[in-house]
Amino acid sequence: MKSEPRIRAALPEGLTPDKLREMYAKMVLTRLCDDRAFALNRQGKIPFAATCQGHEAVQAGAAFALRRGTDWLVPYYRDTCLALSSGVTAKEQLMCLFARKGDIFSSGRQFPNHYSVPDRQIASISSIIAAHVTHGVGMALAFKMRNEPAVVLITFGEGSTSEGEWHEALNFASIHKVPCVFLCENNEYAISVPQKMQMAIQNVADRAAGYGMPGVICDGTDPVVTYSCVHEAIERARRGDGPTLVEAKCYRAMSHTSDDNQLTYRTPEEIEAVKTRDPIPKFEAWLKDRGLADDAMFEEIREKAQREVDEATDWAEAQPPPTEEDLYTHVYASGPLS
Amino acid sequence: MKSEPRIRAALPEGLTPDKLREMYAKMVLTRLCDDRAFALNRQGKIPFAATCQGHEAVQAGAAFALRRGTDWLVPYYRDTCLALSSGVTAKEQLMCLFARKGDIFSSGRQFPNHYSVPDRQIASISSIIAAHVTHGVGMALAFKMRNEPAVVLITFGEGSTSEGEWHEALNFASIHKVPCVFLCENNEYAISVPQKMQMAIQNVADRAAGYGMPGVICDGTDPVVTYSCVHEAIERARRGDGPTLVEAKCYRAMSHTSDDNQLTYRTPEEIEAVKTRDPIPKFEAWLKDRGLADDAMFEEIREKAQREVDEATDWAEAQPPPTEEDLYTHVYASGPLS
Amino acid sequence: MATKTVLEGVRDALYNEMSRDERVFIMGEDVGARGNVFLITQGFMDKFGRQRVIDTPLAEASIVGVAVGAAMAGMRPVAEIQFADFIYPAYNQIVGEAAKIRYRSAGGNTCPMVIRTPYGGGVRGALSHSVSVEALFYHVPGLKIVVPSTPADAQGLLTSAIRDDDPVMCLEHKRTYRLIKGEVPEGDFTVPIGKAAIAREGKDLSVITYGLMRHTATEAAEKLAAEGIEAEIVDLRSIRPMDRETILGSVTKTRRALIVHEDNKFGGVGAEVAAIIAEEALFELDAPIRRVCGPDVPAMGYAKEYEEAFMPSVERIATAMRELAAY
Amino acid sequence: MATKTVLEGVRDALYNEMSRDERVFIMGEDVGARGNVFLITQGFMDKFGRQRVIDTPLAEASIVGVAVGAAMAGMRPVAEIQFADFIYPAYNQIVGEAAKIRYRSAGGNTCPMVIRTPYGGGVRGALSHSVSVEALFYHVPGLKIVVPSTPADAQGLLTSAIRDDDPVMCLEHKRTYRLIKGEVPEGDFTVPIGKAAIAREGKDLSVITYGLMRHTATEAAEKLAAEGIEAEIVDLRSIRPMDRETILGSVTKTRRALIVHEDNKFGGVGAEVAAIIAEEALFELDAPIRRVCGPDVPAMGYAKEYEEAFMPSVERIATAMRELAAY
Ligand SMILES: Cc1ncc(C[n+]2csc(CCOP(=O)(O)OP(=O)(O)O)c2C)c(N)n1
Ligand SMILES: Cc1ncc(C[n+]2csc(CCOP(=O)(O)OP(=O)(O)O)c2C)c(N)n1
Ligand SMILES: [Mg+2]
Ligand SMILES: [Mg+2]
Repeated sequence: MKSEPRIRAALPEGLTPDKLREMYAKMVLTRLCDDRAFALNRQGKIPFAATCQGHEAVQAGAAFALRRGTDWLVPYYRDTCLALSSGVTAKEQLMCLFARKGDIFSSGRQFPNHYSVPDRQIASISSIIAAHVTHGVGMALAFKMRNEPAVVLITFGEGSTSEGEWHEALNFASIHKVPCVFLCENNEYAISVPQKMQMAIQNVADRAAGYGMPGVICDGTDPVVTYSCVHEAIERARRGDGPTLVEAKCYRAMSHTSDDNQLTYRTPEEIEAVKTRDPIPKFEAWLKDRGLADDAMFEEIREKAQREVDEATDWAEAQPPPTEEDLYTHVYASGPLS
Repeated sequence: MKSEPRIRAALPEGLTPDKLREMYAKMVLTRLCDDRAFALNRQGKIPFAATCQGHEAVQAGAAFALRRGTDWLVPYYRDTCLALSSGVTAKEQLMCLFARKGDIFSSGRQFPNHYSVPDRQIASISSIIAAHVTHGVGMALAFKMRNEPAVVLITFGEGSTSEGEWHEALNFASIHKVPCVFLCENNEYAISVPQKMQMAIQNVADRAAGYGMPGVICDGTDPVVTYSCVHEAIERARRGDGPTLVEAKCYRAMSHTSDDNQLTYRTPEEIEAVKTRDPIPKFEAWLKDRGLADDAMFEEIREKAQREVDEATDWAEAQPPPTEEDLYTHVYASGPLS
Repeated sequence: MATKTVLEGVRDALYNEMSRDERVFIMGEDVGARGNVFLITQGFMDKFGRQRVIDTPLAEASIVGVAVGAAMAGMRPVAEIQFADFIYPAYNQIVGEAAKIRYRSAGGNTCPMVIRTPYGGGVRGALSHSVSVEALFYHVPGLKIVVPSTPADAQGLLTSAIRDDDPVMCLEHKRTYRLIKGEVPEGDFTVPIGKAAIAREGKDLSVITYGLMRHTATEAAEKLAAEGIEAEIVDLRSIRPMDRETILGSVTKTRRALIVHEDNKFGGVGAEVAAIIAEEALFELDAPIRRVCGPDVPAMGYAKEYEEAFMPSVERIATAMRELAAY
Repeated sequence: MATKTVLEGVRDALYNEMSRDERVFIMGEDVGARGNVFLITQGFMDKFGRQRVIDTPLAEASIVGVAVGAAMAGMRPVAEIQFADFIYPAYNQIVGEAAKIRYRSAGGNTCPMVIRTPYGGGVRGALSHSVSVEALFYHVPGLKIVVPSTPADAQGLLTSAIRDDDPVMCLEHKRTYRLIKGEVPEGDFTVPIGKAAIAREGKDLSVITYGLMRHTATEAAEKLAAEGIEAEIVDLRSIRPMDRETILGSVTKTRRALIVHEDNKFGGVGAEVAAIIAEEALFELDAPIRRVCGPDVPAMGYAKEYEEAFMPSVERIATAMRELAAY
């Protein structure tokens, strides 16, 4: 192994070898949770699963760019790795898959991955695409009004940028220079619709100019590159210099969700081709190349993660479901009928 | 006078000296209609008036760029000169001011200037800002599907570009390369809100890049320049090369409408300053400079227009209002309750 | 007569109308190569071409807004909203624009278009794939709203909707798509907008309902028949215009009215049904009007338990029927 | 007690709450330098600063959406929609988001915010500045909706709304702004959300109404008093939650119910009022329920004649009252 101090000097600001290994561990944990979700779905134990395979690098990179305990995350439904890298545990993740009463995100009310973890600065979202983007801006506005140091990271797919609300959010944010970062996870598809049918441009980042904010493109299969871009954007926002639109180019390794069948709109060749872009082996090579980890360490991390996911699965499955009375809670602060 | 053929060679494609004088006449007719509307409002004869003073040049220029009888116009509420230059008569204009039953735009149902003149290719709009922009795109889509040569001109203020629907319209239009032109009449205000509070950019045209379409800026106080830009954009669309965003820089000479008071948000200096940009004397100088008209001709045009407006006013005022039964017409094709 | 599912009824209406009338086209998310998320338009792109089966960007306001413009220009667009929960961003275009175009232009412009969307729960669609939206639109003059519950009605009402000269919303209960099978007339046929159907005749009480609940209520009625109570089931089919005559005719006959819908109770479509009866047949009633509806909570949850507690069940409906009959 | 207009009541509620609570701020179109198009927030920008009186871009979805986010982050935003007709683009944020945040996160996130908007006709606002929107929202669990009609209620209900821990829509009838004057308590006070008011006591029939129509109906009642008919006027004040007890109490006393609103009849708020009575007090009634409402046409037109034909008048209401009393 090369000596770590020399490596550290070459790492982007804020990243240490330990953090890089933790990042890797989160990507692996996410992959195993993702695989588990689809396995449970096939077994008929859960009705629905959404994958983030192909997005792990951008999400891990972005999550580590946040100042934990301060910055807020307003994610979208594909952000399993962002959530697991921001303090959500495997148990919590499995509880939402099983829609148990104790699911801390929604008490089993929402689809999986619709996080809400205020104590870890993650905001609630619905499934309605792009509706959360203005929320992130509003949160950032609040932090600015209160002179708090928090920055808000708002994520979405490239398809989401077609929605009018997305436009309104970026426009408002740039006028008021609120401390937020817009992160587009561009996987080139909105369910079956390829990017060229969604927009007449190559790069979502090109939309930034229309709001007078910087637009940055990064390789979303590389967590370190994504980290750097998002980190820079976040610190820029924290300094009061306004929002940035970051576009991370990644891909979707599987069908949109367990309800979709990508074979209806993607060629087998394309499906094979994206598999070669898997960010996990790519990051392994990067770490090994720099002497920051070796196969034994990867194996250890993987085994630990597997144990975690197995335990979480058994535990979550055994938890009680909601009851009929739970239907009526949290309608209003004052009760079901106010 | 210089010999007309020489001048003609220097004129933009499609413009003749006669057309230029007609353009001028429409600007004058519009100004007189506008003044009349405010006079009637002050007299308590009509409850509402919206001005287009400061916008006459962009509107006259754009109207003459349309292929009459073929191209469609989807205007907004400030487009008196566009309408009068596209075949709407002074009588029709006054009928809508008085909200008479015979008002061909809406039978007295809508605010003034909410045109709907299908036989002259003008589409119905509501007062809901930017809601008409997707309609123009849909009309263009229809023309494309039917292989018709029509192009659609869609107009709006710079404030309207903040609406999500505006974004969605431009995005759709550029993906499908539908034959339309987006014309922004940028007068720097949305009621009281100055441009810098509406967007973090200098030019609305900068938004075009986000849709992969050309963005063109022109001096909206010059009808010939506006004509050229809009003409080029329209013919580009007609060739199947897709939409263009044209931004015409103009100004608002008065309060937003008869219900507004610009003194609450504009300085007296600013109000004075915009008056110097009046497109009508500017165009007079241009015409005289090229020997295309002289003061006597201007006087004649003005007198004719004044007679037209006076007659139209008397006539329209004398027309019958709607009756209670008219409330129930045109709810459904099949009648009031279908 | 052929036996079809509701989904096939929808597909056949679309297919036939597109074949019959060049002005008809479809636009929506994933309607092209994917053939719609429920596979309703599978094969349409190959048959009718990309121009008439348009995969739109992910932007509902423009799906409806562009369709409105195309309709104004003489086409007959069928705009699809992938799930009813995603119709909210298009609300302005539907309520503020489509519904008012004919009226505001005094007939100068018109807006003959269809907005189709799958709605309703019972498929583990969770908070944002289960909503009922009829009550958010049925108050709006200028719109028509149909809610078919059988394959024949799905095909016949959608065909009528496409041929209608005004904007029509076609709300299809997604649970019925593959669950409900039934006989459908061969060839070209329509079901008129604005006419309810007597799904089951009975003399002891009237159940006024629509959508999936027509089937749940019918099941409850069969149960009660075994106990000697004969319920009449009125399937509204059209929410706007609403068939007052059929409602009042049935209620006047049975003298008891139970209204059933899956949507939340307060301010739901059942409110207007109750109001119509209370205005026009109050003294014909031998019992108070009763409503069995979804609870007044913001959404149907993901967990099975939430869904079951939300959806009016055969048992809940049967109990209400029994009580009403015994009143 | 001071005498104020409704507009002053609204302004004072905003001013006092902004003074009292740093978390309260206002955002909307033209609320800053212009001081709102009705001059409600005149002087606020100078007093509270640009940061707390935000002139937004012309984009309603973001006005509400940004406010939702700020509320989730602990602020108490008051989002203004300039005219109710422009609320449609924000429908997704109100119905799909604000109303569901508490429920969907099982209390993890909340959305304490106010959406205020002037609505209603009678001011020559034409097709797009006259609409009543209450029926488009009152069906939505998770929202509260108040519709004050007097200066004291305007101030007291808006104050309650701002202090409420959930999203509240405050619909202000624009015709009442300067027309309606009345006594308002001094100092800090609130009017509770969810409680109707008996605007006038009477024994012969109940008129259930709200908004501007409270005043029109009261005028009609005064007329009828001269003829010996004493009408009770129930001003709902809150549309959701709705005060069932007061409605049922009044109706049970007078045995006759007339519902009056300016909004279109079919599927309007009156439908739910009628349904509640028909469910719970059917046998207490001596006459069918009756509704006097706006006609079922898409909008109120610009011409005076349209407006007059649309708005329920003192005469129309008085006639209905007379007929109902004589039934
Ligand atoms: C308003 C709305 N419209 C449609 C959908 C259905 N839908 C869910 S995900 C999706 C595609 C999203 O694409 P993108 O934003 O690129 O994100 P990705 O799934 O590719 O990560 C669609 C159309 C939705 N959830 N919300
Ligand atoms: C959806 C909607 N929101 C708000 C308004 C109120 N309003 C009418 S005109 C206007 C300003 C429009 O500004 P701009 O688009 O720049 O056009 P201009 O009036 O300057 O020509 C506003 C806010 C409206 N009519 N519709
Ligand atoms: Mg994508
Ligand atoms: Mg402007």
